[in-house]
Amino acid sequence: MKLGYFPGCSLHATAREFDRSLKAIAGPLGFELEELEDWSCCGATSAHQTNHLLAVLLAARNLALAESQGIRQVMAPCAACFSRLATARHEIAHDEALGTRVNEVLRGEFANSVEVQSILALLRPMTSKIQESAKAGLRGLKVACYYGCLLLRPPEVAQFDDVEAPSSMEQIVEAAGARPVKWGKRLDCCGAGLSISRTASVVRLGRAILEDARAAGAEALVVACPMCHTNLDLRQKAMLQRGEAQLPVLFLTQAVGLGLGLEPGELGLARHIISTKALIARVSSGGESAAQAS
Amino acid sequence: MATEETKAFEPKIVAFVCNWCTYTGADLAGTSRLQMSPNVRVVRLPCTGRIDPLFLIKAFERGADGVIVSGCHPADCHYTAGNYHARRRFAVFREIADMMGVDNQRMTFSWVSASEGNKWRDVVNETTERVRNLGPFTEYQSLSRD
Amino acid sequence: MSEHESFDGSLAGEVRAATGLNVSACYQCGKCTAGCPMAEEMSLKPHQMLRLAQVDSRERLFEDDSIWLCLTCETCTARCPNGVDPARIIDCLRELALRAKASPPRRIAAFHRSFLEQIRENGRVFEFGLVANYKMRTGDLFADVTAAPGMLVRGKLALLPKGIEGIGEVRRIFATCAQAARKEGR
Amino acid sequence: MPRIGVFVCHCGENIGRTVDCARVARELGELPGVAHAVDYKYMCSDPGQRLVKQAIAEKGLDGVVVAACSPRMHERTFRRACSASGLNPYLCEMANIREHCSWIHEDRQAATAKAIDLTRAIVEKVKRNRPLEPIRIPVEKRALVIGGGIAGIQAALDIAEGGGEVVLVEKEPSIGGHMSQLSETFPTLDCSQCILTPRMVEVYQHPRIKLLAFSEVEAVGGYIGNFEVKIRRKARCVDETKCNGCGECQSVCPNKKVPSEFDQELGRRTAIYVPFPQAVPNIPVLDRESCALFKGRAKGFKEDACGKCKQACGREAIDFEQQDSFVTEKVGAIVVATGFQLYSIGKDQPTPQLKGYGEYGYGEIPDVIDGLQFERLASASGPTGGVIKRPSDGKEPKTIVFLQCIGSRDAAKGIEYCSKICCMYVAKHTMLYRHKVHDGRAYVFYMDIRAAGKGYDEFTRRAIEKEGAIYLRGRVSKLERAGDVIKVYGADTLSGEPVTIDADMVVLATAVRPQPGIESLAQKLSISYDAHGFINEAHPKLRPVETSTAGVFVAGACQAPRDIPDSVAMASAAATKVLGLFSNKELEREPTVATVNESLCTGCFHCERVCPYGAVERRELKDGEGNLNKVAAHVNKGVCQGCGTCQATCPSKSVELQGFTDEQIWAAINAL
Ligand SMILES: Cc1cc2nc3c(=O)[nH]c(=O)nc-3n(C[C@H](O)[C@H](O)[C@H](O)COP(=O)(O)OP(=O)(O)OC[C@H]3O[C@@H](n4cnc5c(N)ncnc54)[C@H](O)[C@@H]3O)c2cc1C
Ligand SMILES: Cc1cc2nc3c(=O)[nH]c(=O)nc-3n(C[C@H](O)[C@H](O)[C@H](O)COP(=O)(O)OP(=O)(O)OC[C@H]3O[C@@H](n4cnc5c(N)ncnc54)[C@H](O)[C@@H]3O)c2cc1C
Ligand code: SF4
Ligand code: SF4
Ligand code: SF4
Ligand code: SF4
Ligand code: SF4
Ligand code: SF4
Ligand code: SF4
Ligand code: SF4
Repeated sequence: MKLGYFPGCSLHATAREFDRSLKAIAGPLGFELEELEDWSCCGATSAHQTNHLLAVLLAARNLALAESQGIRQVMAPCAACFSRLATARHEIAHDEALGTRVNEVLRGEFANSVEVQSILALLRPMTSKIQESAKAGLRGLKVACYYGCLLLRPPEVAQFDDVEAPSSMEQIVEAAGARPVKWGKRLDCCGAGLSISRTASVVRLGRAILEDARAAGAEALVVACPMCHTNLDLRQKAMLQRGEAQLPVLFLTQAVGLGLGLEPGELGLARHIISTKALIARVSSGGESAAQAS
Repeated sequence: MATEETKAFEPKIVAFVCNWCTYTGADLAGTSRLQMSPNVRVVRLPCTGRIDPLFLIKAFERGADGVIVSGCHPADCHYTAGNYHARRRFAVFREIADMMGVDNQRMTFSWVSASEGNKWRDVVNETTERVRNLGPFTEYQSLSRD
Repeated sequence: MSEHESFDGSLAGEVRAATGLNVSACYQCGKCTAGCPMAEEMSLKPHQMLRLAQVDSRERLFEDDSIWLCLTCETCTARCPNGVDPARIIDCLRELALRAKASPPRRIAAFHRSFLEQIRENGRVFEFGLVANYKMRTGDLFADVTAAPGMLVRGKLALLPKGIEGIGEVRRIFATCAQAARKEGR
Repeated sequence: MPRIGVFVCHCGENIGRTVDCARVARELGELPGVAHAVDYKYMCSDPGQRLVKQAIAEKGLDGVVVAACSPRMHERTFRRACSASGLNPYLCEMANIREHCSWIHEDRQAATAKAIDLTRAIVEKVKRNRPLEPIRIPVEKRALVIGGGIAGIQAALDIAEGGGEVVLVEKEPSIGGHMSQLSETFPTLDCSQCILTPRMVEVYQHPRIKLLAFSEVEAVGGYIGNFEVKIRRKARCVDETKCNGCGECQSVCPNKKVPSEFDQELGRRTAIYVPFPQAVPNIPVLDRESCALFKGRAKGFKEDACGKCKQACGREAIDFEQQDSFVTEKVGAIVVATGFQLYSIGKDQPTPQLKGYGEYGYGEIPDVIDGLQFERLASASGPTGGVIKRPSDGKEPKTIVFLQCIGSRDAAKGIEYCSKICCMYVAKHTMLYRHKVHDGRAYVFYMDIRAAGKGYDEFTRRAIEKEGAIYLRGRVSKLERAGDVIKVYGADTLSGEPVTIDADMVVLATAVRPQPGIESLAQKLSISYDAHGFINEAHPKLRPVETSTAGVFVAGACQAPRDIPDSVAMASAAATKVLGLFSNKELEREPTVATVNESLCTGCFHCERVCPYGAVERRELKDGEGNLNKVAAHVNKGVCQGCGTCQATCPSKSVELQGFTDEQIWAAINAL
């Protein structure tokens, strides 16, 4: 299976380990990624918050590239990129005038035929494969699956899971041998868009998320968005109050990779700000009995 | 623009209306003494569902210059769904009429409820005016005479 | 901007023209505000933004910083019982505010500008440059923007921008949009 | 040659002013077939009518045309006059030269010409009229009532009291409907069971009511006055004629953990059970899904795993082999009173338009309950004996939050309409709660308070002003389980602030929806229903308890969300309509109905497809030796309402609407 791959800016920079771990699990899970050539930034929050047409065009340029490169389906692991690309595709498909406009500017024969896929939609059908290939697995590691805001919204665009009661990420980590906890804030926004310009807000939102996950007994957070990751990992120390334990934040692909028994180094786990050492030790040795005892 | 000659022409128009809505609406127009052009002759039927497209053709053949079909508003049919079938039938009929050379402008399809006396007057006046401007429907009559 | 139906000069009409969305459909139930992560920091809550749009009170809307605090997390849109899509409407209000020359909070404006500039210049966002650019704009050299030391060490920040070949097209996109915004701003 | 009489009326000056009536009479008189033509000042006056009668007698008229006012005004008058002189009344018609002519035109010449045209058209039509007889249908003076909630009970009792017989069909083991589950009722706070159970017993004991509980309507045939209804009697595994309701079987049944439907799963029942102590009839039902014996049989056990109930029953009433049986009842009228169900917020929804509410926990948070569950908690005969306890741990909730409009007024995930009763019952719930938990706090999130009934607004104000309920105007975005409490994220739009409440229990006022399966019942009855599945009334203002099918009436919450006073009022109205129907020995109807010329009919059944009333039947035609010749259409005169759609549709012109045949209308068109 060959799939168009839109890494987006983050996966080439702050979230390089997302990219790396994704590529690491591709082999064992039997999929192949073909990076879109010459892709450009999806525009992210800044574009659609200030100029709708710009947001649509920046996304559309990439969709058009994919089309011209013969790619039928593009997977965008970053939740924000996914949301931007999928929303643009949806809007163009439902607004003829907009479609004409886009074609004018892009000066090409853009048919808006490329499907946009999220990382969850990619991995969910692979749960049985993950389960088969997971050797020792995650040994019942208790994880809080964090969807954040954009992975499932807007509902008419991201239709692969229930908007209010999703289960795909839980299914995936469960297959990798983890135990997803039930918690309340898995769909709440962490505020990443204001991470730089209004840090205090982000700290407030992030703290509530971490607290809830910890209260539910989670030993780690699992995310599928580089912005969430940067926010909750990079800024976590600012979010914690004195004496509160740190909570490692794993990319979904890292969690799956660990479950498959891949080397932590291959998965970029050393790159996190919040240390993952204890967690790695916990899943690679007799941690399970300890967890069960607790 | 109507010429001197067509001005003098008074069209003959036959209206096929349902008993419950439009006929009653036309009665109301009368009770309210709403003045309208005297060119329209009403044929009362229980429901627009009863109106056979052949009636319209017959009317044209007999010298009508225009026809009106009017019944209850879509969801208000006295017989629940008669007007629904009528609407579907006349959607098809319009095309057939077009093929036969009956100008769609000569036919008015409308909904007039029992309380819409004013609307009935407007339908009557507008149709008369429109058909008057089109002139006598000689094409069809000469056709059918052959 | 796509061409939709009504445009009667009212704010609601402008929103309708730009997005096809109907602000009158908002029946002020407040579910958007109830779930909005930023509501407690906003002086105008999401449902109040919609209300002000309904009554054409653009000054109060555009003068206020609240529209700029919205994260576009779409919680409101996902839960609005009347399908109003407040997140998209607030996006549109921001755009209209910019055209009306209302200015966003300084730091937020600086961020968006720095971000977009990165895309226009390089086609992609190169975070070190973004941070540098943002700091220059805000003059806030010591602001905690990178949060933790060691980002460079961990390979999280790339030092040099990587350009793309299609940069010409990206710039054309920017130019087109700027032109369109100018035209409609008048 | 026909002999038509034409009578032109002046209506004083009303017609005479603009129409030259004498000239109309003169010109019509020259028409072939017109034997008599006169004009007169007031045709509807006694002397006017006498003119008609005399002319019929003296000139031997075989048709009468009165050119006067609208037939809607005086057609009956003149038809009666004709009838009195021995002329079939359907040979008399009116030309409308007043409303459609003299009153709307000023030009005397044009008006006169038009009056002549209009009258001539009617004359040509009447020449082709045939004598018709009004249709007479015998009436079976028994009514079928479907659904034994308060609406069905009221309708049944009213009809029976008025002298009619009633067959009451209820699909559940007991009648009573939702009202039997309620604790106390707004706006008076009287005990629901106390006012309902005497009526239930009355139904059971009434000599003219036949109660068929645990039964469903299988098929409906016939038409007004003469329906034939096939009813399925579901197997109870208990012989109703033997059981005396002693309850021994229940007490010995080992399976005591079955969630009780009546208690909204907050209580338990046995496998053989009576849904609640006051059930009518008080006869148990064996639930095969949870019975050990039947479960064992399904698994193929050789020996029966249980049978205790059968051993315990002193009257040998229990019959494990009982099968569904069928009865057929002949009735003259039908009342549909199947009531409602509450919207369930869960993931599985019956249609894709309904989405369910993940943000409210999808039924995963145990202390989030719905209004009916709260009724059971508050009911003295409920699973907690009327003590408010939360389901998860039995603790008394000190903070309780009620959410209104859940699923209602929600075009995105639920339904657009307002459920009408929830504003009221939530106010009631806050009061019941405050009466039982004096130190508790009751919050209500609402959008509007809709309390438009007698004493209703006073009731909700009382909850707020006197009973301390705290009303917050806004919807809730999300419920979140957080340790021992449920976090309620809401907004108070009046102060403009988001509000978070830590609640011990949350009650959702979920939307009122029609009963499942109502569509298939409606199709059996050929009555129409709206997009949501509520039964459509024949006219929203003027015929609120009739349906699109003659002889079928509707009452209660199956027509729209309704409270008890409304349901009862509708039920009594429906009963009155039924009794009105029963007051006739025969029904007389206008003979404007369709008839099929069987020899022409090609059996295409386009007519069957378009008939709004299902009046077209298929009839097998056999030759002398009994071999099937063909299947032709046949119009059931009792059902046909005379719209004529079949005739306009029939490709072979084999079906005709009496009084409006093609021949008649063509003649009229020709004359115009
Ligand atoms: C939580 C709650 C609180 C309420 N509180 C009040 C209150 O305080 N005051 C008030 O006035 N109203 C109240 N109501 C409203 C009240 O319950 C209804 O008005 C009333 O029950 C409607 O009566 P009904 O007979 O039309 O329907 P139902 O009570 O629903 O009865 C319908 C009956 O028909 C049966 N049935 C359904 N389908 C079939 C079928 N196909 N064949 C045979 N039988 C069938 C059902 O089993 C049921 O027995 C409340 C409602 C709720 C949900
Ligand atoms: C502005 C307005 C708009 C409305 N719009 C609508 C609408 O759109 N849709 C709708 O459904 N409803 C509407 N209504 C309500 C509607 O008018 C009433 O529901 C309806 O008229 C009530 O009918 P009724 O026969 O009970 O009373 P009324 O219409 O008041 O009739 C009572 C009759 O009794 C006579 N009467 C009174 N006392 C005596 C006596 N002692 N002896 C003999 N005769 C007596 C009166 O003269 C009168 O003729 C509207 C009402 C108002 C005020
Ligand atoms: S949730 Fe929707 S309808 Fe309710 S206040 Fe917000 S925008 Fe308006
Ligand atoms: S999209 Fe904006 S307004 Fe809506 S919930 Fe998120 S932050 Fe609040
Ligand atoms: S019959 Fe009609 S038109 Fe003639 S006097 Fe009577 S009311 Fe007037
Ligand atoms: S034991 Fe027999 S008689 Fe008694 S209730 Fe049960 S079935 Fe009826
Ligand atoms: S057979 Fe046994 S389990 Fe079944 S209903 Fe009777 S007593 Fe209960
Ligand atoms: S009755 Fe009240 S609570 Fe129920 S849907 Fe209507 S407004 Fe909402
Ligand atoms: S439409 Fe005419 S031919 Fe066809 S079945 Fe009916 S009556 Fe017979
Ligand atoms: S006249 Fe109308 S109601 Fe009667 S059989 Fe024909 S279609 Fe049915």
